[in-house]
Amino acid sequence: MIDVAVVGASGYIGGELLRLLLDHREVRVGAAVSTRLAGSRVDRVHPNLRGRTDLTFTALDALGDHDVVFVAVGQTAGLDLVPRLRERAKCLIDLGADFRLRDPGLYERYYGTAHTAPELLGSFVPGVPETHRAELAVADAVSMPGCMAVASILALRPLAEAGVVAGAVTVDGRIGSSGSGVRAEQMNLHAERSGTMRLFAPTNHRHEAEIAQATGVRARMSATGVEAVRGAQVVCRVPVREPLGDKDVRRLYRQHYQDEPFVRIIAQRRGLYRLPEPKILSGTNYCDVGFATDPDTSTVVAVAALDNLVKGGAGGAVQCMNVRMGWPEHLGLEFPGLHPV
Amino acid sequence: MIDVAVVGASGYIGGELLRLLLDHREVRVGAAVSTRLAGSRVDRVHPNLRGRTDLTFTALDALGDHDVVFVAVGQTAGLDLVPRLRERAKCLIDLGADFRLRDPGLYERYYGTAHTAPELLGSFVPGVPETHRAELAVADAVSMPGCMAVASILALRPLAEAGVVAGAVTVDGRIGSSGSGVRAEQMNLHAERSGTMRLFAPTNHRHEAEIAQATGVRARMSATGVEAVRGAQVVCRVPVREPLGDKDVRRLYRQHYQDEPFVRIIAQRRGLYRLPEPKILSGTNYCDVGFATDPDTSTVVAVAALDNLVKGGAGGAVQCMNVRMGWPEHLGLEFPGLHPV
Amino acid sequence: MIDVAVVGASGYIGGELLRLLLDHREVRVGAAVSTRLAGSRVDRVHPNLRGRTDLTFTALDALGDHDVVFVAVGQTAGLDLVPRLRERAKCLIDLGADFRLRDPGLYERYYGTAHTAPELLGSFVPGVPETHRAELAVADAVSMPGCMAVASILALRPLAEAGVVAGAVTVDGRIGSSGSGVRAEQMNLHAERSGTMRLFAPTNHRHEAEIAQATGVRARMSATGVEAVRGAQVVCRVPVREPLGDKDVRRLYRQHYQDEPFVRIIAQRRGLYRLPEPKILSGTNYCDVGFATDPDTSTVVAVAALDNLVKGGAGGAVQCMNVRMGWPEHLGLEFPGLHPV
Amino acid sequence: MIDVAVVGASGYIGGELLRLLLDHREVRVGAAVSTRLAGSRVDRVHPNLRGRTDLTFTALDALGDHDVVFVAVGQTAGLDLVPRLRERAKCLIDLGADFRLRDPGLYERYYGTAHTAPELLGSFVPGVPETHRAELAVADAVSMPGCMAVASILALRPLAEAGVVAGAVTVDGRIGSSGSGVRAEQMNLHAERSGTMRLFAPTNHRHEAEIAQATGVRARMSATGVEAVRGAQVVCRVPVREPLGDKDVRRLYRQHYQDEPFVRIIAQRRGLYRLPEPKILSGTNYCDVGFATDPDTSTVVAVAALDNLVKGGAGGAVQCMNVRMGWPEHLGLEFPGLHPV
Amino acid sequence: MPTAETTVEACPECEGRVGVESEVRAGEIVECPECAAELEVVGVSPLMLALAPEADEDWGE
Amino acid sequence: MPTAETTVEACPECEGRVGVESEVRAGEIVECPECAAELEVVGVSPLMLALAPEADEDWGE
Ligand SMILES: NC(=O)c1ccc[n+]([C@@H]2O[C@H](COP(=O)([O-])OP(=O)(O)OC[C@H]3O[C@@H](n4cnc5c(N)ncnc54)[C@H](OP(=O)(O)O)[C@@H]3O)[C@@H](O)[C@H]2O)c1
Ligand SMILES: NC(=O)c1ccc[n+]([C@@H]2O[C@H](COP(=O)([O-])OP(=O)(O)OC[C@H]3O[C@@H](n4cnc5c(N)ncnc54)[C@H](OP(=O)(O)O)[C@@H]3O)[C@@H](O)[C@H]2O)c1
Ligand SMILES: NC(=O)c1ccc[n+]([C@@H]2O[C@H](COP(=O)([O-])OP(=O)(O)OC[C@H]3O[C@@H](n4cnc5c(N)ncnc54)[C@H](OP(=O)(O)O)[C@@H]3O)[C@@H](O)[C@H]2O)c1
Ligand SMILES: NC(=O)c1ccc[n+]([C@@H]2O[C@H](COP(=O)([O-])OP(=O)(O)OC[C@H]3O[C@@H](n4cnc5c(N)ncnc54)[C@H](OP(=O)(O)O)[C@@H]3O)[C@@H](O)[C@H]2O)c1
Ligand SMILES: [Zn+2]
Ligand SMILES: [Zn+2]
Repeated sequence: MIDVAVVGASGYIGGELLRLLLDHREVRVGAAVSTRLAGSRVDRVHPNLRGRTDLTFTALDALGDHDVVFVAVGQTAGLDLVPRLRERAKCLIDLGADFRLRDPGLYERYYGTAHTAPELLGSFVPGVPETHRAELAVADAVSMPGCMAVASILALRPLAEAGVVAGAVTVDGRIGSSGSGVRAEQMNLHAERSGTMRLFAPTNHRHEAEIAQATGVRARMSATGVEAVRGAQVVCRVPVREPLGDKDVRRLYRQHYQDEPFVRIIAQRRGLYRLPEPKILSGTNYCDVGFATDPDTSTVVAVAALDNLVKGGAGGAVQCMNVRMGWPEHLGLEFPGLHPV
Repeated sequence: MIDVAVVGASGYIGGELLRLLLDHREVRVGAAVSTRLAGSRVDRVHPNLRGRTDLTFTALDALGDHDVVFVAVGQTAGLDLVPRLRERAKCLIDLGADFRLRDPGLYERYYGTAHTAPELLGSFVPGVPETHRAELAVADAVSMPGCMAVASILALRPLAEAGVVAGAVTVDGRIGSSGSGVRAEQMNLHAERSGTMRLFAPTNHRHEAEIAQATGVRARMSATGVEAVRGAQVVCRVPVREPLGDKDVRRLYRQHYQDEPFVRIIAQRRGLYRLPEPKILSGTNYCDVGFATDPDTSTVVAVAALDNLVKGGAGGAVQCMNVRMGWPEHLGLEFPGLHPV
Repeated sequence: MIDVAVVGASGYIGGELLRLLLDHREVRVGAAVSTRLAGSRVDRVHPNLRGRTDLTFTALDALGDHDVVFVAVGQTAGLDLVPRLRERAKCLIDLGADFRLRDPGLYERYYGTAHTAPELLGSFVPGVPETHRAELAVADAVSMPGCMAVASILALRPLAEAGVVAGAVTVDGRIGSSGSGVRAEQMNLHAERSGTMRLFAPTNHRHEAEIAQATGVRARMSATGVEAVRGAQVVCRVPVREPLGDKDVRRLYRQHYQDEPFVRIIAQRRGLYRLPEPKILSGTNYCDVGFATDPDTSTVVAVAALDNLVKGGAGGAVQCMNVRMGWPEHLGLEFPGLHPV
Repeated sequence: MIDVAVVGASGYIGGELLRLLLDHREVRVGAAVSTRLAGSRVDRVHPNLRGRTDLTFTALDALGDHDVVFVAVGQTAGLDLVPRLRERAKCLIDLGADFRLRDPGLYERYYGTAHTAPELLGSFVPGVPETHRAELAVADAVSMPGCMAVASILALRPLAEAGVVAGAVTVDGRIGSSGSGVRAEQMNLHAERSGTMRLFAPTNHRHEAEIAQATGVRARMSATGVEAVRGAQVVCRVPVREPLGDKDVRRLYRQHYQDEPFVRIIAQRRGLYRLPEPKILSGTNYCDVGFATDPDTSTVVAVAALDNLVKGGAGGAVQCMNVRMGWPEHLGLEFPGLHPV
Repeated sequence: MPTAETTVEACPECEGRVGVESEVRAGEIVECPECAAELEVVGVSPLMLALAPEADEDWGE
Repeated sequence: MPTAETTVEACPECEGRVGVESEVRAGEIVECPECAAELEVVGVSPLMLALAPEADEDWGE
């Protein structure tokens, strides 16, 4: 039994961490930090936890030492916070964007502000067990990629590592409203956000750099907010060196993922759910990956779906903790998802 | 051609008024008032008006005189504003709650603040042509009932006027998120508001008093926010003096509504849309009313549906203006609604 | 470890039973019966089960003997099937409507066909642990009430048993599209069903008889299909003998439910989720119950919410099995639900 | 006043044609053909038309001669029907897929069946006033492109005609459930279709050939069913010969569309609706087009949105009729769309 | 669009006004605009309508 | 509804046609109808517009 803390616990990722950690049999939640709501019950803002916990939020400066500290605060807030919190924890797992890129120049280009702790960038292990399992097993600092970045990395990696990618890849991401976090802003109002197909990043989405860093593949990414609360999907168009058919591609995916507990290969010829779709993944830690091929144009369309708050965030982080602690990787992440939904 | 102004034009009701008035062949929109956005183009916040108008918002104190002034500002803001604006207009049409109730005591009970212009209450004609057509034809001040109040009044009136109601009626209202207006608040966030069945008023909804005033029937009202942007529906359980069957009730509704341009009687034996439903009314000025009977328990269930921003707000106000000006009542209100939708 | 079978396993309730039973640590799923799809993999129609099972559907006549048989077939199909299947199982749990009412006359009145096995009606124990725990512990035949009936029974029971109910109660049910089952019919088409507020039962909903049987209270029930896939909510207006305030009512609910594992009392003065709402219950076995009081009119509004496929169906049935087998009641039903969602 | 007929009038496009034509001041609807529902009232399946018409469906073989016949029947049904109906009408406007491609070989490749009237293919004018206004003014046979094809053509054309396109374009289409028509099939069930991001055509969508034919640009198209009833959006990634910035691209779009009544250029720096989105276009005949540029990679992302049943179908057809008859092009198509929605 | 002459009858179900074409024959089905009942022409002179037997569609959840 | 006379200027951002009222003063902000940029009046005779400094709203998820 270890003791863990969640910073940013009043947010959407923070709430999802609490949901998973409170039911994790090897974990005790020692602190749930909120600057706004210190002293309040956590189930006040996370109503799904009613009857599951009497935990209250802790102020940031009351945070003590913990075995693992999860940090899930807003964009750029981590720049300052994460370095300070590293000493509080044997292992710190950051879910923000600030320690994802190893190159501070790229950080500045994509986030518009200089990185204030560039010397730390090299010490964070990417929180993707599928690609960094061995390093995660001994990591003291973990940085989780963005939710659509995780999906893209898992979709593209079998092709990238096989060396078949012939040029820049385009990534078309779609995401639900929980991706914007808990703050009430005009653009997130129900009446405005409902039913949208909002291309909020038509070019140069920030995850481009993360995808390139993780896969070695140049990516051009756009993203659209669609009608959903949870869920993210990426559709990647991959030019390949030679015509590849379904069997070829399936072989590559199978090599990488047949033993992965949380990656399923979904590329079916029949049924309603032939390629990865987020809705049946709500609450689960799966990233479903699939593909279609167009040998005539030497193109592979690679698709991945996940719940942005779980495998794309809190669940991925719990999986990393499991790896780090040497526990079975699926501990606390068993929920299979719902259908219909 | 008359000249009109809209105060509160940056809000949801205000935007809907602009949509209707800009296409109204007898009307010129002389001013669209916003305190926040004076100087900005109206299509900045009402993107449906792109390509339809170059109008910009006017500051409140720049408002001149107009033939008709529509006032659609937030709750209690009208208390102060409406009296001041009356002199600006030959006819003022208020869409807020502040001049709906004739009894200032009821106002204080339901709105929690004393009425500051009780002497004016008697001078407002209720904006319901179906019940006050003759008075509206000469009115200088009109007060539109709330959206679910309009629906309830139209649903209940044939029974109330026939004298068959045997006691207190219960009204169960359901409404979409546009009913909360344009302000970004936590409870209206997409991720929180999406998919709700939120009983925001389990008892004592404010429209009770309006319904009683208009129909003479005691009403106990609750209201639920459901998944929709536009649309309101009321389900009224009416105890009746003696067992009434479908034919009896239909006869009462027909008497009242067979010549009404915007009330349709919907109570069918077959098909998918047997009773009033708001979704096919989006954008229209219809209030569909219907009923089911349970003679065994001497109960009639009366149902009404409308678009809260149109017949329940801006459209109703335009209809009142049409009556007031002696124009055909449907001018500018011809849109039939969509299916499927 | 016991061996169980699911009949109707290709349907929505059947799929939910499989989801729960496959993860239940004391259970082995011996057979999943489908007449249409015998031989096919169950994950073909239940895509959430991909990677969780290799089970295939079994034909009905290939069904052997099992410790527990769950029957989840369509309306009136159970009349013939359930009696035949009783001998296949030590305990049969029927999720259909055919063995819920003890009075065959009521069955005929509400279902329009004579009951063909009236002699069996007395032998079924209602599948509500909150009211029949002791009998369920030894039951050989269990009949689960309808999903909105369960919600109504749990909402009304504290008032009914306290003897405060002064007359007929009205129940306004709202339900998502999964309540209609898996069959493709025009009224369930996405383009038609989406965004509806469809009052499919304005009066005399079938659950009236079940509610009366379980609580002794006369109920008049209507039901509306609203925009949701999962989820049911009931709003019950209860006339009470004397003015009751919040504290009085809370005391009654607390007496009944403070030790119940799956009933939470939700009646809060702040926050976004003050009264029971189904969306945060998706996938969980909770029935949240709450209330508001109107002492002036001696009315209590009692509200309950649940996931129609879980506590209102498959989850309730698993809970009954747990009681029957003497296992901890929450086994296999631990999922806390999601927020935001 | 001319007399028109709609074949396929019980379908979704057929219903939308009726909505528009019944309110068109120069048109009398002489017949609404349905094979299934001959004799029934049209408002039985199109509930938005209640109170607007007493029209009943006509059998196909009772169809007489009409000035204009609109044909909106299912895929490949037109092959046989359209040739037979040409003699019934001075002008036939086909909304199906069968007479869109001039090359019967392409038809066979994309539709999997040989074309049975290849000799007629040359005589159909594409129903896009923006590209074929002069020919439409005298056309006897018009073939409307598919809804996402129209959007793609209007998005790509300014770039294609300027000769700046440097290679194959990718088109990512997203569409609501009304795009699948009125038939109840499992995949269109609300519980299955709701909330999907269903990549039903990951490669080789049929509209590729139409886009290439209309613009001369090679297109690789995928399409996703998203949560919406109405609405289609296309996101086109266009490699351009040299780096183009926003101003350059805007100039091209403006040249083509500044005088078009139904194409608006939407590419803004602020606000919530910066690029084309379908939801505010429901019921309107607009096709909004916009773009973003990435000069670093010589890419333009071109975006278009429309209502698949209006500008992508029935509205486009009415616009073509208006052109053909020499009427103002916007007749009967004035609805501005709603916000919020 | 009624092309022939129409008589207006009262719907036996709801008393709504049902337009029936003059050349109608016994056994034909007409539909009430108001309650959507299917009505069978059970006599032509005088015109008589009766509620057609109807498979009760299950409309519920 | 412009009540005073308006001059039409080109938007410095997108070259769209921006209507500016004749009595405008330096420092006022006008808005481009086409690209929605906020434009500052930096000179009045001749009329000159420049892109107003803009807090980049975060528009993403
Ligand atoms: N949402 C997603 O889908 C998703 C997925 C993957 C990763 N992420 C990343 O995870 C992080 C959190 O995202 P979110 O969606 O959960 O955001 P959120 O809902 O806005 O929550 C962020 C929380 O951080 C706290 N916070 C903000 N600034 C802080 C500061 N300076 N010091 C301490 N606490 C601070 C706030 O709580 P108090 O004000 O109560 O202190 C807030 O509740 C972000 O970096 C995001 O990029 C999000
Ligand atoms: N939404 C509905 O369904 C509905 C239906 C029927 C009736 N109503 C009633 O109509 C009114 C407007 O509702 P809404 O939903 O449109 O609200 P809304 O979207 O919040 O808009 C109200 C507008 O009023 C302006 N305003 C607020 N306080 C003001 C003040 N003191 N002086 C001048 N302007 C002020 C605000 O604009 P600036 O800040 O830009 O000035 C705001 O945009 C309310 O009284 C409401 O009860 C609403
Ligand atoms: N949906 C809910 O919310 C809910 C909640 C509580 C209780 N219930 C009750 O649970 C039962 C199942 O509901 P559901 O929604 O799951 O329905 P469903 O999705 O339509 O599934 C019913 C399944 O029963 C099978 N079936 C039908 N007739 C049969 C017969 N004569 N013999 C054997 N199998 C037959 C069908 O499978 P094959 O054709 O493949 O054999 C079908 O997949 C119903 O009685 C319903 O009232 C439903
Ligand atoms: N839905 C869209 O977004 C969209 C957009 C642009 C174009 N289109 C095209 O428009 C056409 C209609 O699409 P839809 O979505 O309206 O389809 P739909 O809803 O399925 O309606 C098609 C109608 O055609 C009739 N029909 C089918 N086969 C026929 C035949 N052999 N002879 C005569 N009538 C027949 C059917 O009516 P009865 O059975 O009652 O005769 C049916 O109601 C299709 O070609 C489609 O590709 C559709
Ligand atoms: Zn009738
Ligand atoms: Zn501009």
